[in-house]
Amino acid sequence: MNGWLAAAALLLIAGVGPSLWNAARGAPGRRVVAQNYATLLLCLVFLLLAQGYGRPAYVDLALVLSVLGPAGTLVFARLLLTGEEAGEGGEPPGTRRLTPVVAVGTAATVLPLCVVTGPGRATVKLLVIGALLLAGGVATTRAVRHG
Amino acid sequence: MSRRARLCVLAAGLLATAALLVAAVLRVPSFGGPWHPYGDRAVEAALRRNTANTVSAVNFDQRAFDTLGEESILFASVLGTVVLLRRTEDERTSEPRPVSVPATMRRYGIAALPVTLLVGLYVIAHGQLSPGGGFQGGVVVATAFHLLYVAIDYPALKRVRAVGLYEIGDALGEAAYVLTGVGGLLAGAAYLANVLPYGTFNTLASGGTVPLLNAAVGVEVASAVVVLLARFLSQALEIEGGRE
Amino acid sequence: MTVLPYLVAAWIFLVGVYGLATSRDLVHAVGCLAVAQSSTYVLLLSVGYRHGGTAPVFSDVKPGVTVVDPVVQALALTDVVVGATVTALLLALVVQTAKRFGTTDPDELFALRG
Amino acid sequence: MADPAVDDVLIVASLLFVAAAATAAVLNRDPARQAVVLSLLGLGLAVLFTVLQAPDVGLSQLGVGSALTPLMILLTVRKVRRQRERRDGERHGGKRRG
Repeated sequence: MNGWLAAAALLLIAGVGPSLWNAARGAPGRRVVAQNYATLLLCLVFLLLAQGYGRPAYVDLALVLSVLGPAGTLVFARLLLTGEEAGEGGEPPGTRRLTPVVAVGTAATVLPLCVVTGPGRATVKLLVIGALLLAGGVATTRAVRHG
Repeated sequence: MSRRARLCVLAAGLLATAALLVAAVLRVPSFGGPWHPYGDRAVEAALRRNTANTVSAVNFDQRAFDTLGEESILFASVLGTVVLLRRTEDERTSEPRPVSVPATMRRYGIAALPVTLLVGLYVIAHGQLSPGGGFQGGVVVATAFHLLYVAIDYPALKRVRAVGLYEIGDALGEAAYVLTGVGGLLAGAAYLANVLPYGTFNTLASGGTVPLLNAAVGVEVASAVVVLLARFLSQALEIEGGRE
Repeated sequence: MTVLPYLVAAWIFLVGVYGLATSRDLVHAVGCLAVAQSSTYVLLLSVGYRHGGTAPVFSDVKPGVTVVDPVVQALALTDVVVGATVTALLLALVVQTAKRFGTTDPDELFALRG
Repeated sequence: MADPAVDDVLIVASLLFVAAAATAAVLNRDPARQAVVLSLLGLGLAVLFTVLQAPDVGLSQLGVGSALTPLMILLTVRKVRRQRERRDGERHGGKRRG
């Protein structure tokens, strides 16, 4: 049993799956928050997959998503949450919880990975991805609340 | 034809296509099987030419001519989009207003731009080694600039991005690909043949012409996406009016 | 499991075509076309998969391990990016349609022509 | 290293995710809202490609699907909506504005 892959599968089914449900229904705000959760959690899935398959090269996917994911959410915040469609009942549910969830999830994923990887360039890359995820989480939360 | 009749025709077509697809799928070699004659040969050929990423080797060496075709489709679509979305004589532009954004977003935009740019360049540069390459990295590089629009505002993006430069970059990328191919002819081999020394396996300078073609594609894709988005942005945010 | 990926590819294609044909908005139709297009990537990569194989990228593994088929991956990867620029071209056509007729509903457009 | 049972779970889960996202993308008739679902479809495809051991294609899909395609679609929607408002304004208001 490969624990990393099992964790990735669990996170995919229990974390990203429900995001699809929320992203496909309801007001734009709710959808954008779900999209935000999906990108940030998926980044962790990619990290777990890279470790589970024993392929450090796959970490590049997480790296790219950690910069492009927040960019995508900002696109929606700028073009979908402003104008006539905005202001449907204030702050969408789950906005406030996003940063703590991302912080805990990132710490719970990146730190064990760092321990397994040991000091070196790969660890620096992991820490950079973790920092980008946190910064992205904070900035996108702010953008969604700002509308 | 009424809407109802159209739906009936559609249903019949979809059902027939579904039946054909299912019939075909049942006779395809089963998922995950060991029989991959082309794949095995492609891997051998890539390793002979010291290219660690065999996918890049297929794209930029074994099937380089095919990729030229793909690139030309890209070039043509960008050209078409630029022509379709140009400002006509009877349209006027309005200066987009600056938007007030929270300081957190502004700081994120300014900090994330160079990081994203660096990630994109890294993905392009390691195309012949690890997953990535000109197609993927080019998109990341182009997206990086637009962080200024989504995190700050449109005037901020316009100050930094000179569209004319990227239009030239798009053409240069396409030309560089074609001319690298001519290099093969000059060396007495076929068009787009891999005539450079193959280098040391798993280093940046390996794979012969693969890194060159990869870089050309990176330049073209990045410029193409910037040019495309520039047209969409100016249509959506600046251009008003038009023929009646 | 032996045919599930192919069936999923077929489903994505059919559902995309259904959306394309019943769409009431050209922008939505372009989105549905993108969905139908993604079925080809699913099909190609499923054909190239090999049980127990890993990516045919030898920057971090030794040559000689079991790998999946790189040819189909090369086909899909260029098409993902080129497909996006073709989507852009189609969206540009939609913008032109909206400018000229003030609508992007295919039925309304049909009525205007007739 | 590889574990057939977990591999299969990952592949089946991402296949079902992609199929569900594709269906949801088609059924969301409003293009701006559809763009959100399309971006999730892109992410799902990227995971599927990765578990099918095609990280190159996954990267391609991430680059295109996460920010570029939604941006183009939403900009088109904004332009089209402005154009439609203009037409409606002329039709109902009689006089031309501006």
